[in-house]
Amino acid sequence: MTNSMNNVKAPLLAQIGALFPEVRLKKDRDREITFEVQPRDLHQVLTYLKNAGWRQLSMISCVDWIEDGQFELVYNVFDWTQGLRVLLSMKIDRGEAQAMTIINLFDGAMYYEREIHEFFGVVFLGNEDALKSLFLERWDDIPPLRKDFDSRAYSDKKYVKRFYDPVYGPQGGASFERS
Amino acid sequence: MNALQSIGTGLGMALFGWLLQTTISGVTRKVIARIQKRRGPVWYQNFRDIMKLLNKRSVTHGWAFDFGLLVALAGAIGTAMFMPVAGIVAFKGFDNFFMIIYLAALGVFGRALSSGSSGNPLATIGVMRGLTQNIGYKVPYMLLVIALISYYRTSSISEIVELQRVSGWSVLVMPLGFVVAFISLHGMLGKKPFDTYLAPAEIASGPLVEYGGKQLGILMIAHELSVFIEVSLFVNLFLGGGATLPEFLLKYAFIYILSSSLGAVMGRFRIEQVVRFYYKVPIALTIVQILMLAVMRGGVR
Amino acid sequence: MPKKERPSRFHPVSHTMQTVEVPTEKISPQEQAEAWEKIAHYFRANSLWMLNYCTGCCAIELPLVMTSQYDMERLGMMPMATPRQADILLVTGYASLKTLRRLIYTYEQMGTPKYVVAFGPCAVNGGIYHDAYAVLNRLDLYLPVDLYIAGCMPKPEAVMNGFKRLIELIESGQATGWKDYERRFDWYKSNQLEAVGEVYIHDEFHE
Amino acid sequence: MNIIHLILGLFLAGIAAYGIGRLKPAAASWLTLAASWAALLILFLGGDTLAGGNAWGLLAFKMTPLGWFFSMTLLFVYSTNTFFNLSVPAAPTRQAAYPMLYLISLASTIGVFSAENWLALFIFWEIVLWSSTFMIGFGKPGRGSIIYFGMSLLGSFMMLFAILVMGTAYQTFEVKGALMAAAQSPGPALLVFLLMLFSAMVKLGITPFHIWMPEAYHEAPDHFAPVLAGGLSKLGAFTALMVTSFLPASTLMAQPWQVRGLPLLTYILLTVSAVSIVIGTLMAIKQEDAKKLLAYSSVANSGYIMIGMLMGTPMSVSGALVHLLAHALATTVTFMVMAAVARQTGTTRMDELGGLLHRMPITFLAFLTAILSLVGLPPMLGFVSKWLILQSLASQGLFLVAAAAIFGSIGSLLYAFRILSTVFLGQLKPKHRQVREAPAVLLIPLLLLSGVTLVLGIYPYGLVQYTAKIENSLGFADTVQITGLSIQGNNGNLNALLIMGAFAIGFLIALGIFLKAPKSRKVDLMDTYTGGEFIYSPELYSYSTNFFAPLERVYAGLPEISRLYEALANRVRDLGTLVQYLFFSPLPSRTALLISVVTILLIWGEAI
Repeated sequence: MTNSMNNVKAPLLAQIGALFPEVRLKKDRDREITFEVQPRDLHQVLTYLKNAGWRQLSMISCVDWIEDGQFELVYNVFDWTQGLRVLLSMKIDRGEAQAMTIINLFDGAMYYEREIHEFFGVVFLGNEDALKSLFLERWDDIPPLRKDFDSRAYSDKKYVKRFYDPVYGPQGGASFERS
Repeated sequence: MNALQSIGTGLGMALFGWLLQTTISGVTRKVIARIQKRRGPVWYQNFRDIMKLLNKRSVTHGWAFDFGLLVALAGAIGTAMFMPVAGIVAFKGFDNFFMIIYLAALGVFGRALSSGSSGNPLATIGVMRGLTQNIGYKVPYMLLVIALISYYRTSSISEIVELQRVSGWSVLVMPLGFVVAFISLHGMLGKKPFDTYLAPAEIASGPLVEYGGKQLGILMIAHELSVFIEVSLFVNLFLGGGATLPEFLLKYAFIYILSSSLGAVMGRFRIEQVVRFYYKVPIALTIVQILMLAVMRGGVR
Repeated sequence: MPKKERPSRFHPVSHTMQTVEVPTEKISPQEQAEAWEKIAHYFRANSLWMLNYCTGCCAIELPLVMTSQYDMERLGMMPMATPRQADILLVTGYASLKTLRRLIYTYEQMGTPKYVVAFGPCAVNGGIYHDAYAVLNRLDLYLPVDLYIAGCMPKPEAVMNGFKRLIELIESGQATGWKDYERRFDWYKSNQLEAVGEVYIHDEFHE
Repeated sequence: MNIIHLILGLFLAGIAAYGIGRLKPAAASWLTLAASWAALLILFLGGDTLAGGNAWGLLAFKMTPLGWFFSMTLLFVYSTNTFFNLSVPAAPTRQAAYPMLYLISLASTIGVFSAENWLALFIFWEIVLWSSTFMIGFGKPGRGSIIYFGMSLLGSFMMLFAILVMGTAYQTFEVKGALMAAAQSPGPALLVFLLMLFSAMVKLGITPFHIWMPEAYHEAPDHFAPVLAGGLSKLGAFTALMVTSFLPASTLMAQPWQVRGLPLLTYILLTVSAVSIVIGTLMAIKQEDAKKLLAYSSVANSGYIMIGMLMGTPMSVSGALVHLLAHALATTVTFMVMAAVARQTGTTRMDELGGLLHRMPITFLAFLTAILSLVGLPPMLGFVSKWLILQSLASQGLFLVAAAAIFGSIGSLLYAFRILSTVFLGQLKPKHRQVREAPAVLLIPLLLLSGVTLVLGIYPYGLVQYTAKIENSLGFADTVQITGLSIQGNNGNLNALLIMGAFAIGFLIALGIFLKAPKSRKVDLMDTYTGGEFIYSPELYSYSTNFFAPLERVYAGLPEISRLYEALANRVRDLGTLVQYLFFSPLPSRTALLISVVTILLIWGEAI
């Protein structure tokens, strides 16, 4: 892999390997590295990365692995000076779906965590504000982006569909009845 | 002319002013459309807009909202009655410059009062910007006209028109003044670089944000009349005001369409730029013009 | 007809008691009213002001309609900044739950007579978002739609034809969606509240 | 019934009011009301030929048309304000002195306007100063009354010095005679004119001396501020007009320096009053408090009055007099309205108010007429005077001063809209929803004063005719002409009735269109276009703090006059410490040395 990022990646990989034995390199793309992180190491790795120059938390995203009953939280940090993006992937159990908040490290995480709570139901301990609703106004069902949420069923239940009489073709067609 | 006849001519003048200006602004919309390589509406589109608005049922925010509007239209009609056009003067000897400016200012104040009382802060911000801009272009404009008045030693518009026919247009007397007056007229008409108070994108058309239906119709009539007053004042004072009606119409159309097409190709200034521009360029030019006038004419006495 | 009172800000409307302001037609000789109504229709048809409010993805077609190639100003149509000044409310594309609250609020701020033009299939039956958890499947239950323009993003020609059709409807006096909204106000309101729960939303961001 | 009886009667009524006030404050207010209205009636019936008279040879009085005009203005302002005192809540015991001071200051203003010799004039001038200082500081003598007293003292001393100079140089204290003598003989004429004009400028609040106005008006109690703002500043105008009316005939005219046909001295003073207009307007635009804004607008309007007087042409002097009356009426109404607002809502800070139009409509209408008059828009009296002043400026060709006058009149549009929209228009705050209309006692003076402004604005011919009579009495060669219904300007003429007629016709047409079109739907204040968002808090939904931000940014950096005074005060303090160091130091040797040096100088001073 001969590209300009080598002189940046090499010291990083060495350091991470030395400091955090359990952290495993999951994927190494051209300008992006993904690490596999355990929940208890998350804060140390983030603190190290922040001091090493990865000052911006671009986003936190969540993936619902319903088959093996796990949520995957991906923390995405970026370093403007060296131009390398580091992703920390962390698996948490889908059942009690809990994770430690990182708002003391990155203030911006407040709204990301709040959004993940609203759409996936992950509770971030230590961040009470994240329990409030953010985008969905007056939502009355389980968090919509979880795999076990059936959007079509919800739509059929909630919104009145337009009824077409079964006869199609030139003589039939939708009737815009206006009673 | 006895009283009834002069009032009749005055009303006729106001009606003529409205018809003239609405037609010309319709034609100007076509010209601007052509500048933007599209066909533009029919020339009588503005009439249709105003008639549609007067047939719409809209919203009022209280008696001050409507009262201010009526004062705006009354101020515009009242001022238009005094305007001399091509030799026709409704009230001989009473059409002096200061009275026209202040009666038009009463119309502006009525509009400010009515849009202020709509309760929408966007309208108040729009009026604030309009007044800030007003102080920017009115001071050099009135200073120039005072120089003209002390040069012709009369402030009655119709007499100035006669004097210009004798001693040549005021453009020759004060060329720099003409340029500054045109810039001020551009600001008064609220054309593009200076339409910060009507900015649809920033403050949702400023003072007009709460108007609809007949309120907006009345406001458009008042706007057309005040544009008629400003442009015909400019033509009378600086371009000799036309001995016959066609001559006056030609100058009027030329000035208004020039100003609008200039506006069509320019971007909108921010309010700070407008204020800073008006406090540098026009005032400096005016002072230079007055000094030139004083020196060349050997003292204005 | 008891005088109905508009829902206002300080005492939000209760579900049972809704009031609407039905314009009391001045009882003047019938023909004179008709004649004046016909003239008024001519003016309303030829000076349509469109509210510059793009709700969905079809809005990207509007700049084409406004600029030099198709130029809707020929038809006397202009984009206006506020609902008070506008005649047409364009529902360009899908109407999500949150957008419907704003649409209803904006529609009630417009002066009558007002018209609603819906773009694309999403307003008819939800279109490609018919199974989404946030998108409504029938717009005409909540707002009286005067005209549908077909095409999942209708081409500018389709939009221009649609506007021509709207002008014909208005001139012939058939575009009476706003009258229908006022006549069947309770029906519309109950549909809205059932779908949206509460039009004037109160939450952390709108205290 | 000559003037002395009138003044004496008012003094006695004042003392009686104090007595009664101790027992029942309400009765004292009724007494002040009765006394001031009686005085108004007597003076009105007596006309300007009210018998004069002199007491003990020293206090001689003679009623002149000029004196009558000024006393009528002051009396009208004072008596309409007495209604205001009725509505003052049960005043604390020390308030009992208020009616007494009020009547005494009223009596002494009449004394000033009808005094025949300078000493009498100065005595009454001082009584006005003393009584108003106490009244400003009622309850809490703050910074305002101290600055007011300090600056007025400066003005009074200047006047006293001028009077004494005139006394010694021309051996007469008679008002007209002394000024006439000063005009003829070169001698100390320049010094006398300058000092008198400076003392007048202090009272009027022209630029270098205007800093006391915002503090004093802001701090004056609600029921005295209208009189202080509307009435008392007119004393300065009286002496200024006495002096400027003698300028044209004076030796100063023969000076080589002529600018546009005016002596250099008057041209400099014209520039000072022009600067006063510009500074008054710019500062008024910046203010956050309503009363301070009105105070600075008084500074600007005093500039107009000063310009009218200094120019000396018949039209400009008549413009100045009319503007004086218009400003008196309008400022009294605006301060009364602010007092009513303060009583109902508890504050005059503009960012806490809003939407009061819907709760106090009559007060709003009175305020609207007053604001239109302050700005100088047609239906009101302010327009007639501004027209006269601008006409004379144009015909005289004074461009710099004309530029300032125009800037002032358009700038007044700005701060008039600011105060109007932040206090009355805009969103009604929830806590003001229970605000009721001002009490009836307050509405009578409001409607009275704004009614007079409107009526005189539509039919100003009687007033302008009287100013012509005053110009004759002051010795002007020709006066402003009125033929039929039009005031003859030297480059155009004004028919106020015709303008109102055109406006009325326009209004009828507009009303016709308005009623013909379909009826609009009444909507609440909060139901406005908010970009589709739902907003429920009116407090946040109004635009009132730093209102003209883009304009203020342009002239943010300019130095302020008050900083100049602070620097001056610091120098004086340094001087004080120096003297203390020299003369009152603990070391005896230094003082012994100084005393000996001083004695030596005294004895052999001439020899050196």
